[in-house]
Amino acid sequence: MELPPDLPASPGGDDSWDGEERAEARKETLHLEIDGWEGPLDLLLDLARRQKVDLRRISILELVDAYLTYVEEAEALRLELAADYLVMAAWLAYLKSALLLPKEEQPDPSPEELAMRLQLRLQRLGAMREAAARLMARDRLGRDVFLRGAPEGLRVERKARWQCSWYDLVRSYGDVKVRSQPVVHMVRERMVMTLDSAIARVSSMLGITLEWMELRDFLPPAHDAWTNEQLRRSALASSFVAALELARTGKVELVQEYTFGPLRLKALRS
Amino acid sequence: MSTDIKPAIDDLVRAVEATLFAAEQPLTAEQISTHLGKADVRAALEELQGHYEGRGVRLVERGKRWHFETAPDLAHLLRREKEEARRLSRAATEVLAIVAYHEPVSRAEIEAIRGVQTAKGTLDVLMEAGWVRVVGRREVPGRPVIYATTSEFLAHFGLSSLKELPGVDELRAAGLLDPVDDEMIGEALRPQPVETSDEPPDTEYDE
Amino acid sequence: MSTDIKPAIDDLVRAVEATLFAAEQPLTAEQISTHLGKADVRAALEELQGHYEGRGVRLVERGKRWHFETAPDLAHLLRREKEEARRLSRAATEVLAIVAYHEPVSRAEIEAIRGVQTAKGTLDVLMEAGWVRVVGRREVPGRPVIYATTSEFLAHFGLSSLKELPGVDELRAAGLLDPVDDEMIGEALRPQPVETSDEPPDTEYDE
Repeated sequence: MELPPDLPASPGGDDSWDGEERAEARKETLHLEIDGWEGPLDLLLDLARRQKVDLRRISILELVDAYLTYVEEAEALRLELAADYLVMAAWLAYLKSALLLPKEEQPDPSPEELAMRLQLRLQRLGAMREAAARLMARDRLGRDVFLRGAPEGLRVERKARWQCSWYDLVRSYGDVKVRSQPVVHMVRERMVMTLDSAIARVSSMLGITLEWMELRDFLPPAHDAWTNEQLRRSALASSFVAALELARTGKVELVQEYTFGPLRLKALRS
Repeated sequence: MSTDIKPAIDDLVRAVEATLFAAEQPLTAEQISTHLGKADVRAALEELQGHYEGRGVRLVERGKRWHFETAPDLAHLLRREKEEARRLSRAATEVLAIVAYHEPVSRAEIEAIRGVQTAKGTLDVLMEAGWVRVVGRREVPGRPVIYATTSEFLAHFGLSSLKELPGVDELRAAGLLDPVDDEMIGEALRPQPVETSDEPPDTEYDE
Repeated sequence: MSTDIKPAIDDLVRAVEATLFAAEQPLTAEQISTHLGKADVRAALEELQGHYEGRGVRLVERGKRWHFETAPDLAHLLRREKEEARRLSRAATEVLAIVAYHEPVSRAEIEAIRGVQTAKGTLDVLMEAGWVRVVGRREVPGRPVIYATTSEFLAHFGLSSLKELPGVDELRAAGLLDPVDDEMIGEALRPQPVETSDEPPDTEYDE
């Protein structure tokens, strides 16, 4: 049978800034107030201290008996014990019976070792509890010793060391001069085919044929002024808008077989 | 007004004295040095410390930071009642001691030593007081956060370093500060049996 | 730590020293006395004042109230300046250039040349840098302040006089006055304008 020194943590064993008086009250009502303990290890430590010997020399058997008695008393008084106290009681009962067995019949791990580990845990907790008390009793800042009440304070003021290069300076002046020069906007005249003339041209050409015609066929033949590339682009754009406009008003049918494919039109006869 | 003969005090010593007097926080030797244009202030600090020995105010080093404070034997004259009001609970003082003597420690390790779960607020109270802080994570499965004390902790309790913790050498020699082993943590964190008292009281009942 | 022989300091002096050190406000002799159980603190205050004479900290009485303060000759330690290199903003550089090329100039003139309003802080920055200063007032209505550059300005830019600044012709030759190519921007950013598109398309027409 394996039952390790199971010390499940008990919840809510803590509180923050008050506990002193409670510890006092607990000592007086030891046999009644089981809730006051911070878990079974805390109770065990207190019981161990009652043996009034060094924690290294406590009698584990005596300690186990004290704990079991305590738990029994609590049960007799119908106090509700947290489960971890009962788990600890069960384990201690097991430890006691194992310790009482003849050496050769003792289980593994040996009860002596389990007892030693329990003792070490009590010592560790006891040591920390004493250390805490000694720490709290030291001369504490703000209670026993004090810092200067009204320090002037140290301040570091950051001061800029400004940087600017000769080039930045001269370049900036150039920028200012450029910006302040009077600005004259010239709008260059461009040769374009207006939308009106494109509509007139497309509708008149559609009147001649009943066949499908590609949009590009409506452009004026490339000679004289019409060789100008910009003018040709303008004419194409205007003819396209003209074609859309004529389609919208139901005068032509417009077909494009695929994206970016040739755009073809045909007059609609009503 | 003074008529006694005093040795002229070194300018650097005066500067260090004035700087520490004026400072709102304890300062490291490096901070003082930076403030005073990179001067080497070690010797000046020692001279000052010597000068203030036995006076009503003394110069102390706490966790590498220096500050002036009133002499502890004058506590009875200076003690302020209102400061006493805020006392740490037993749980909080215990957790604080465990962190200081074992740092860095994880919460599971603290709980293993105490044998109880530590309420969430307990570590918060210590961190809020500025005495404990998170210093990283332990590189074990679960990567638990680990805690350690701060220089404010040392200053508050008048310790130059953790080596001055009361009884620390004896406790270490007795093996009571050995690292908490996994087995111990395992014991403390074993899942709890379900407690019926945790269930909300039954408020619905028939006549 | 100190090994020198010092006269044992009077307990009352120590108590007064600690009390004044920890006090949050200057205290009258009566307040100190009350705090220390009605002791007569006059002599202690004088002894303390003598002790601190010449140190980095001194004990002073102002309007019957006593307090410690940093020695006045060390006041500069409390407010230390730290220099940081900072690049002049574009606006400040322009204003500086205008002052250099046109000095002395008023703020209104600077704004007229820049074609933009100049923030108050811009001239302040230049004066803080030590490059620009007020040299008088222009004798026109409103008597505006006029600015000019300083010898630090010349030193910073490695000029022996303002005549060494490149003239407008030289700037042009260096390409610093070339107007930004309008046409290039037009080509890059603007859609080809279609003049007729400004007119609403005529949708009604007859064959």
